Amino acid sequence: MSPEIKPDFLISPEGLRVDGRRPDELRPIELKVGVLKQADGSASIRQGKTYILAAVYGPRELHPRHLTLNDRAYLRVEYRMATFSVPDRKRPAPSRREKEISMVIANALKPALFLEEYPKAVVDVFIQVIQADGGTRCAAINAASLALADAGIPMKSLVPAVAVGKADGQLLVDLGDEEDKYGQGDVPMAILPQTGEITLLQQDGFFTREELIEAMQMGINSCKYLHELQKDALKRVYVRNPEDGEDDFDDDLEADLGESEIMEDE
Amino acid sequence: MSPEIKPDFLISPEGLRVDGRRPDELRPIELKVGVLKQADGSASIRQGKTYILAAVYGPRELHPRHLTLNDRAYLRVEYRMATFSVPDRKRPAPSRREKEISMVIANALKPALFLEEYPKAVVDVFIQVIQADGGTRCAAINAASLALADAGIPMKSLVPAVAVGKADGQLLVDLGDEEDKYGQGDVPMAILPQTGEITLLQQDGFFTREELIEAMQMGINSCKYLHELQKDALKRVYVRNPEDGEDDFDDDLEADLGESEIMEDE
Amino acid sequence: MSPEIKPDFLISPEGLRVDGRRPDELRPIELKVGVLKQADGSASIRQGKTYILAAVYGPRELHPRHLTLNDRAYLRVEYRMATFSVPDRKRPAPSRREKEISMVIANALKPALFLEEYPKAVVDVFIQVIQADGGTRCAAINAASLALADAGIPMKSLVPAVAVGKADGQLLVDLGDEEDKYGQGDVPMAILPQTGEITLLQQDGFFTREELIEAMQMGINSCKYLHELQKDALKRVYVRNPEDGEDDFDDDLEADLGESEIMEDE
Amino acid sequence: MGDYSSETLSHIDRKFIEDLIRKGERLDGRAFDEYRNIEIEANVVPAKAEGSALVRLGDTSVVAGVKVLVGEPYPDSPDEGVTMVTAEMSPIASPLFELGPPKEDAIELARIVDRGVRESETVDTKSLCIEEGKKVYMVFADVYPLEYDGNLIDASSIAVNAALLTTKYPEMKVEDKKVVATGNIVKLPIKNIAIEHTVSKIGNRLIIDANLREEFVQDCRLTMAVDQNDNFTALQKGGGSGPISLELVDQAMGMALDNAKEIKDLINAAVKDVE
Amino acid sequence: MGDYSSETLSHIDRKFIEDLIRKGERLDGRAFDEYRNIEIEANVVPAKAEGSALVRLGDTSVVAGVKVLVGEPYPDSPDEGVTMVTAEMSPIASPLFELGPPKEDAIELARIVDRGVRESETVDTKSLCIEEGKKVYMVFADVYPLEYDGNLIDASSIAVNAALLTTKYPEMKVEDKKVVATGNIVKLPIKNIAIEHTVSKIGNRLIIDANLREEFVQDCRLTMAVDQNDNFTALQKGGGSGPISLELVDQAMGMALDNAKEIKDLINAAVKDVE
Amino acid sequence: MGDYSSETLSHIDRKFIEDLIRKGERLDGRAFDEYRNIEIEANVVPAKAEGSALVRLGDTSVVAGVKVLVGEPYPDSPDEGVTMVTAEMSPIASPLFELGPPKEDAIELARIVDRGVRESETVDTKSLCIEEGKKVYMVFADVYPLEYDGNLIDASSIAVNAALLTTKYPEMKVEDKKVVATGNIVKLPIKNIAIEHTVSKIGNRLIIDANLREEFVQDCRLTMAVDQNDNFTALQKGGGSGPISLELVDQAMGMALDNAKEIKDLINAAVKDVE
Repeated sequence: MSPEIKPDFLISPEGLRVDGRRPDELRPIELKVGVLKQADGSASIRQGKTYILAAVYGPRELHPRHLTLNDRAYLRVEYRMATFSVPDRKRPAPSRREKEISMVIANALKPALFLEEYPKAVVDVFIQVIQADGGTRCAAINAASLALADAGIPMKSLVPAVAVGKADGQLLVDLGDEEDKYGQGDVPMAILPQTGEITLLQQDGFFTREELIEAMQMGINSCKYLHELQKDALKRVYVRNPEDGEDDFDDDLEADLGESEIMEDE
Repeated sequence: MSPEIKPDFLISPEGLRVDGRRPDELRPIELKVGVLKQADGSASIRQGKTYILAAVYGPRELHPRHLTLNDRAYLRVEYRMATFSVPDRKRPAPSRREKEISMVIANALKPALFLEEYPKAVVDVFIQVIQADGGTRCAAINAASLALADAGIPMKSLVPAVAVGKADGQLLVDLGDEEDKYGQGDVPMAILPQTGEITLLQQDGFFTREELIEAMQMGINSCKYLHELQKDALKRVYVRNPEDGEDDFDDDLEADLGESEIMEDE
Repeated sequence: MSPEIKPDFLISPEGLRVDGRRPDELRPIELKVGVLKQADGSASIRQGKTYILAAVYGPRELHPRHLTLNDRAYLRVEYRMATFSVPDRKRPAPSRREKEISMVIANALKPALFLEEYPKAVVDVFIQVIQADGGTRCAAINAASLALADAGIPMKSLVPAVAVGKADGQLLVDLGDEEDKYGQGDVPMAILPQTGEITLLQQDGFFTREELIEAMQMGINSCKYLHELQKDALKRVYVRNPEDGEDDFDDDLEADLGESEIMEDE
Repeated sequence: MGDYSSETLSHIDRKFIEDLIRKGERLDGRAFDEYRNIEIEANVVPAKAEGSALVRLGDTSVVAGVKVLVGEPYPDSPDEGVTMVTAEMSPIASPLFELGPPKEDAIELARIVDRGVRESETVDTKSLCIEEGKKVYMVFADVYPLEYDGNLIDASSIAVNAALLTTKYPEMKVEDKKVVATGNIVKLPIKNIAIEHTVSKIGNRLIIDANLREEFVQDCRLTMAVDQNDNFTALQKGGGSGPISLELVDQAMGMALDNAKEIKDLINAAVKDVE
Repeated sequence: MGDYSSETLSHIDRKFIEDLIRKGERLDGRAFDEYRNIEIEANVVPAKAEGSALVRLGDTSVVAGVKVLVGEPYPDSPDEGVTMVTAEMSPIASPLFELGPPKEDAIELARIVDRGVRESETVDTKSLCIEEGKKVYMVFADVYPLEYDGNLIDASSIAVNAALLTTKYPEMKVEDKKVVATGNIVKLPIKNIAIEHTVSKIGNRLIIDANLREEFVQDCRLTMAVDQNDNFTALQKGGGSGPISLELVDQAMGMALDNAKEIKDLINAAVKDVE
Repeated sequence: MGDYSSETLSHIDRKFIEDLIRKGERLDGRAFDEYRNIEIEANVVPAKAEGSALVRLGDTSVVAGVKVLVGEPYPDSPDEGVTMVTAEMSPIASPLFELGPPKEDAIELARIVDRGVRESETVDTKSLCIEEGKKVYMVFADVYPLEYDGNLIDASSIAVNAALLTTKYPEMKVEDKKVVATGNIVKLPIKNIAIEHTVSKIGNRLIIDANLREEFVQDCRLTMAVDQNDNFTALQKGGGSGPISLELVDQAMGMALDNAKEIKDLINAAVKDVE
């Protein structure tokens, strides 16, 4: 019951978007680590009006047992949208869409984790979308990755994610709801920042091969920027003495997080 | 498809109720023990037009195993209404209401039982509402308690239960359907008759603190009367030689029921 | 959305049926063995417009374990109709009808199998109805029986099945959809061909005792004919050197199928 | 109904029962073609159900209740009402029944009893139309077993038919596109009564109305619905996978026909008093 | 809410807490009738929900959101809108909560909070009618726990009420048999506010707003909805099967009444800024 | 599709396949950008389905069928019909598939193939409106795998598109508020055909149309829907969590484009005979 009206244009004559952003400009992003006290690790993200919480529990014993993996921990991701997070009320039971997104998020995160350090265990990642305004699966990855670090799960690096889209024929980074709805396509992606390799990639809409390549390059650039924001968010929680400035940060952080950032060589 | 019409008043000028009862008068009650041959224990109750059967199976092995309790038997209560027991056809699958009532009935019965005598076992109480005309959760407790005694489950005492309500501003015991529907509130409760302590307590509608206390006092009185009816129902089945009169009853009954009535000191 | 129109008559003045068949004439039947490469055994049947595939997996380990039988293999039959196999779209979830038919098919097949040779195992029979035009449960048995033989499950004999019906007061073998819909009854049955004993028997509609007996006799005759077709289908796959003619067939077939046809004494 | 034999009956018991049957005797002294004592109590849910009955078949008992609702017709029969019979094997009735969603056995019970009502055209569904294509009566008959000592099918069939015969409901009509009561209470239009009779095969002998211990040793059972004109209107082989010869099927049909009238008379007597 | 004691709290801890309570003290130094710190953030889902609130009760937190839809009324109240409260115990909030369909505890939470809204007649459902018998507003208030450190019920009750008080939605009307927006944004019609207060019995002492470790050792709890006129509008004994005397129930009611006004004031202050 | 490797393929096999690929060879001798033999049989369910096709991709086979129903449009697109693609991994097709509700893999299969149809705007849904806001055609395309030897997605995509291209159904209209047939049989309005092509990454090499043993050792797969104008209309990385570089994605897109026209021609040839 939130009637939406199609805007006259998605790109203004001046080349700006409905919310005044440039094509390659992300929405305002706020990342917070350690926001939920019961969880072993947690984080929140506000990206424009999108608002998501992620909690990590584990490594812990896995039930039911038959899901146990002998050589590594099972990464179980549960992505859920609140009934009131979308224009129409979502039904409370998990939809097929939510199940599919849970799976692609798990695949996006796994390459960054040393799951083989906890054979037979489970690492649970619970993601709750409080308000959805475009880009939820990518925002969820940004937050989940921070929650995993906060839980002390050993990792090669954080995983940043962003959606690139197309509206009025132009490629745009980090689509909002309106741009998603009235645009011509959407390319959500996540990367490993050290190598630029892609761990999540989906697309819908209409793109030529050249447009897709360009969109992915824009996405990789935005992901690298997002990765800096993720590291800043971790610093705010894990650096013991912020007065000392950032020079000592990396050592401190690595000491805190174990292997989590060691392999990063940017 | 049983169209009901709202009565003009629930209390007549003479202070009597729609079915002619006084405010503190229970509906006619018929309790029978041992009515189902396959069950380990069983009882039926007719309270006005409400008609309910209860069966007890156990103590027996518990499936699934992960529900097993190491220090006591698991009391599993399943309260179910027949599809045809209510004005509109109830859906066959158990509703959330039925599940909640199953839980509060289990809580109402547990304090009277020595479940620690059967660790790891289950005692199953199955309750089938055949006709519902108000007060079903309380009537169900009255019958279930008798079925547990009939099954020989060791108990401190039987558990009587009754609902007190309010209609036309007056407190009334044992509401019928109409009084429930058009009245201003309902207080179902169950007690341990030796101590008067409350084991089930719920309420809806509008009551002041003083009204609630008065309602609960009326309920405790009615429960004590109901407890006598319950004991009579047991006697009819378990006293070996009814010709001998009731003088010898208590001994006989205790011999039959093990500890079931031993601790009662009224 | 395939509007059907009731025909003026089901039996013509000349005594022929809507598709020109005589009352005791089966529809054209095509049986094929070994049609699905992933399955341990498989078969297809086209009977008129009815088209069904059957696959057998096993004997193999049974999950969940609590279904295990200590003295024989568990025969698990899953009969499923494709959503598009019927005039209206069938819902994807298995219906109660499909579950019941799965059970009667399992009962129809069991007496022909030596399941005691594989205690604790499961033999899975998956049946997929691609197009349904009457007689699907019987056609499914004809195909499933061949798939079991193809999988090398030891058997006393194949199990043929057919439905006999009644339309315009006349008994008819192997009803098509229209005859089923506008006729006066239907008697699906399956037999053990050596003894003529019945392993599946259902009926609906209106029959006198005498009509039912006559219908079953017609059914037994048709089943015996179907049994020949089943054996021919097996021969086409299992006879090593078809050039040698059929004289040597029986020996070859028995050698291939183990006990499968040994006990047949027709 | 099911195949509980391995869990619950020792081999000695099994042999004893089978030997007895071979000698022409039954555990409880009944003749092979004799039902247990049948008690029918009509209208046991008078205040809430539109029709109801409680049936005892020896130590087996079931209760059936009927609700009549207003709903929309199926697109392919716009001028016909709907009947539906359901049954569940509630755990109250036996230590053999489990909690949880219905198993194959419970589905079969419901479908057999439903078929006995629908295939026999017990209810005149054409008379259940309120406004063609828009509103019809929907008749639900739901069965709850209370005590299971064998032969739930026949007990359920008797109970459902008795409940349908006692069913009365407020007549409805469409006025200004709304469904309103006419004020009349009408009886359910009954066209044909067919009762199901179940015969069990044990070895080469047939017995009718098996109790639980007899069901445990049966090879299979044959359920036959016989209507008021001695037509067979529904038939189901079940209760095990034992094969059965045509001759025995014929004999079973005879046993069903022999009992059909008497049971229908019992039902009619039980529902006569309900007005 | 549940009975997790055996798994999670050692006997030593349990005895320690009980002894403390017996001495008149609580783990965190609160008085027996004292709530933890309450923070209410209204309108936290401004772009998608019609109303919302996030509530912190010590280290327990929940978020509630309201959606207003257009639907059909129930046949027995054709001129009334519908309100419904749901709650799930999402595993994000505690290692004690599991994935999968809601368990008894989650069902009880949802039903208690729902009862607090419906029995108190919080929303004026008569004002939610768009066209009698055809179209009404349906108000869904859904609660998601985020951190579970005890007393989810009171936190949820506060959050749902705050969310309802901030709810605004586009007014609809029926025109040419279609539902269309009038262009006005209207506030949800609120008739009565009742907040739930939960008191736990430990031994013979009562404490309000138990935290998780206190819940583990409680004999039972009593939840009481108190409305703006100091009426009790819903009551539920739960959280264990320990019996409770009439005297203690009376004392619990007093504790609820003593806190009722202050919490309602907090809610009103929190929602005042939302325009 | 899934991650069955640990259960079913020994380490030796795995190494063998990977070494082979590294040497530039495939198990069955195909080139890296070469599909297995494709057979398309259109209209295999002529009597009941409005459209259908059976597709063999080497030893993988699937059957797809289309049903066209009349239903109500979604509120936010009152003048558009509805298309929906479903797929289940029926256990008939592989010992790796299990009975029971669909798992993640089956959900992904269904959603990928569905996206290939919806995002490509294969069906002109605006032409599927019978009466705006009231009645539209609903087109269901359901896929059943019959034999699973790898690459179910491409086989399903080909089958669904072939089935849609053969779909014919009775035209309906609204007359006196009732939906009636006009008597015409019409073809489904097709706007755009996009086929999905799946490329698997094994080490640093890409192969198209992996068979089952190749799927077992893949790091991940990339599915790309390519429409008749060489647009990419849907893309999904799945089949394992291995990362992939931008260069390899570009190379995979080239492999898809190289095969797109040929497969579309095969489909057109197969459906041409169906009139």
